[in-house]
Order: sequence, then C-alpha cells, then structure tokens
Amino acid sequence: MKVRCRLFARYAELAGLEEVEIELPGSATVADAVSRVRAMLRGGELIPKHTLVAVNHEHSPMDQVLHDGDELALLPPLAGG
Amino acid sequence: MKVRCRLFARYAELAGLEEVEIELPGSATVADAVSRVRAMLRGGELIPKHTLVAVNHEHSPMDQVLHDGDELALLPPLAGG
Amino acid sequence: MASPPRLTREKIDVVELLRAASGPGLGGTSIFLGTVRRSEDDGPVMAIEYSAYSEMVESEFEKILTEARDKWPDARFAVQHRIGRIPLGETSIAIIAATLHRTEAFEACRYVIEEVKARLTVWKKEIFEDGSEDWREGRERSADSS
Amino acid sequence: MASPPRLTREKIDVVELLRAASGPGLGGTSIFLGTVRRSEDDGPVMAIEYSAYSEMVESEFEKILTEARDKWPDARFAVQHRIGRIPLGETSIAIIAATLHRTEAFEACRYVIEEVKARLTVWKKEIFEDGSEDWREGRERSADSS
Repeated sequence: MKVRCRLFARYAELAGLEEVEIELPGSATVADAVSRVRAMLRGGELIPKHTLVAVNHEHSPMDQVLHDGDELALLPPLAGG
Repeated sequence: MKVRCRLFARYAELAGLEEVEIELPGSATVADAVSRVRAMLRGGELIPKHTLVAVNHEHSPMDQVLHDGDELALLPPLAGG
Repeated sequence: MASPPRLTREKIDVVELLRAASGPGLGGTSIFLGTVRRSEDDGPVMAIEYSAYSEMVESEFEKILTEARDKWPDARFAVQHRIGRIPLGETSIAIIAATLHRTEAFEACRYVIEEVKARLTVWKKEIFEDGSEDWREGRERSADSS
Repeated sequence: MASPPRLTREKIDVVELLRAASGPGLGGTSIFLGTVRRSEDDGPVMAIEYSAYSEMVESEFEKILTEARDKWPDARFAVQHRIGRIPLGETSIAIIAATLHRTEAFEACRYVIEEVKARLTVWKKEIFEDGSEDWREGRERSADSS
C-alpha cells in the first residue's frame, strides 16, 4: 500500500523535502512508516523515533495501523499560540 | 464636630439629596453617624443600619471613630463591572 | 502618551487600552470585558445607567492595581469603567493584564475584576422600554450581569 | 456576516473578532492574546516566523471548539492564529469566549488556549537581526512565549 508522508517545520528542513510517498506492506503501523522514513531520507535519523504524528489530520498513536492512501504527517514539537 | 455625609444611588433617591452635613459629639463612630442620618432624613429609615460605608474614600467598619471634617459616604450594595 | 482615564462616559476603546498595557517581553495578555445585557427575568431593559462615587473609584482602582502589581511585578494593567447610560450590548468595563506568560495573565486579570466587583463604588439602574427604572443591587449576588 | 478565518497571514483584528463572538445576553467576555516577544536568553530576535499544517489546524480548531461548546453550551467563541513572519510586539493568536457570566468566560477561554497550545499543528522559528534562524521547539515547555 502507498502512504503519503508529509514533513513540517524542522523535519522538512532536515530532509530538504515536505512530502514523500512511501510503499509499505499491508497492516503496517505508524511506527513502521516512521522507521522507513528515517532510513530512506538524508537526515532522517535526526527525526526522533517517537515523534508526534497525525494520520489523516488526527493526532495518532505509534501503533495505529495504516491504510492505503492515508496521509501520515510527522510533526516536530508543537509551538502554536 | 462636623462630618460631611454623602449619599449615592438608591440612597440619594430615597432621601432626595446627595449630601448633608451632620453635627456629632467628639469620638462618635460611623454607626452613630448612620443612626443620625437615618433619623434626620425623610426616607432615612429605609437605609439599612448596617449599610456599607466609606470614610475619606476608604471602605470602613461601623465602629470606626470619626473626626471633624471627615467625609462619610453611605453606599448601597455595589454593582460595578 | 497619557494613560486612558479609568472612569469614562465615552465608549470603551479596547485597542487604545491594549496599547496602554503593552510592553516589551509581555507575551500573554488576558482581557475581561463586561457587557450590558438583559438577564432572564428582567423584562424589556433597554439600557443600564451607571453612576459612581468617582473620587473613590479612582482611589480604589489605584489600590487594586497596587495590590495586583505587588502580586505580579512584571505585569502591565489597563482598566476602564464606563458610567452614564450604556445601551444593551455595549461594554461597561474593561480589564487588561499583560504578563510574560499566560497563566499569570489570566490570574492577574481575574484578580482585578473580582476586586473591582467587590470594591468599586459603582451602581447601576436598569432603564426599561416604558421609561421605568429599577436599581439592580439586591440581586447582584445571584444574577450579576457578568 | 462571514466568520473571520481561523488561520490568517494578516494582522489580527481584535475588534472584528469581538463582533464575531458577541450575542444577546452574553455579559462576560474573556480574551487571550499571545504576543510575539523576545524571551530572556534569546538574543536579538526581530520576528518569529510561524508555519502550520493548515488543513489540520482547521480541523483541530473545530474539534477544540466543539469540545468547548459542549462544556459551555451558551458560550460564543472566536479564534484566530496568524502565521507567516510576525514582528516583535504583534499578536500571533487571539482566543475569545463570551458567556453569560465571567467565571465561565475565563474558564472557557483558558480551556481553548491550553488545548490550542497542546494540539494545534503550528511551529515557530526565531529570526535574528543578523539573518540567522532558530526553531523554537525544545524550549517550549520552560520558556514558552506566552
């Protein structure tokens, strides 16, 4: 399955890109996707394993199972307000 | 001694005046002054014996001793804000 | 710039008050506005007439702000109470507290409005559509306007 | 009247937001404003650049306000977060809660700003006078701007 992975703020700066499509086996979790992104992107290892994430615009846990077409966002520590 | 007594809001409406000078014996208290005002003014008995008062712009207790030239204010329940 | 008067007969200008409370480093600002409203069992109120023991309002505001600056030394405050006839929906009081962080801003603003409600020598009279009037005092504790 | 956008690149207009949160019977209004400031150990910051995961900001704001309306059914809210480069001293966020009574206004406003700080997908980067930049994230817990 394919998951659209979006990077923001410092993560986007580290990786030099804001979006990447990743291919994952069925029933892969958020944690699996984060590992993939950390391994495949230059500077990816600087993204913490336990980063905040959102799936389809919802804050989500690392063990959430992904589905084809999901939008996964890797979120640096939030600093709104 | 002479004390300047000021009435506000509903009290002024009850008494039909905003200010009256009262003559009191030395060492009279706020309570004495309030009794005098209640007795001397038409409608004065409608002012509660234990009304809020201020002496020289300070919220004050009923047993406070007055001095010549003091400004005593009789204050209906406050409703600012 | 002169600070805005604490007692006014004009409309309250929140933007002007905000300017008076601004300062470098103040990241959080809490504002309280009290608005003239009709309460449930009031009938056809069309305005509220506020009156004040003005000299004492000035000194009591000063005392309250001195206490507040004591508790929150880095804070800046701006306060204004409007008196006279205020139509429904308009602001009768504005309290602004600007501090370094938001928790203190909320606490400082809340402190000032609570003290104002308890201590400021201001009274209000409801003006009804038929021209009749009613002092709104005994009910303060249970049906306060704000 | 259209409600003001929740995410904007323009200056925040508090008066416009107040209009959006006003309503009959709402006697108490609590406003929180977050202002871009230089914190003690920042050096010569001249602005903060805010960026956002915009689609998620919209949906998260909606969730937060739905929760708040659930807790304070009579309240009206207006919220706006500014993004882009914001100079020192200007407002980055405004939260308004208008309710019948002041206690609820403070509580509702506080609830929304706390949830916003915890959940809104917004980031900020300090821009220094020499042109260098620094993400302000790790320090958030101890040296938050507001």
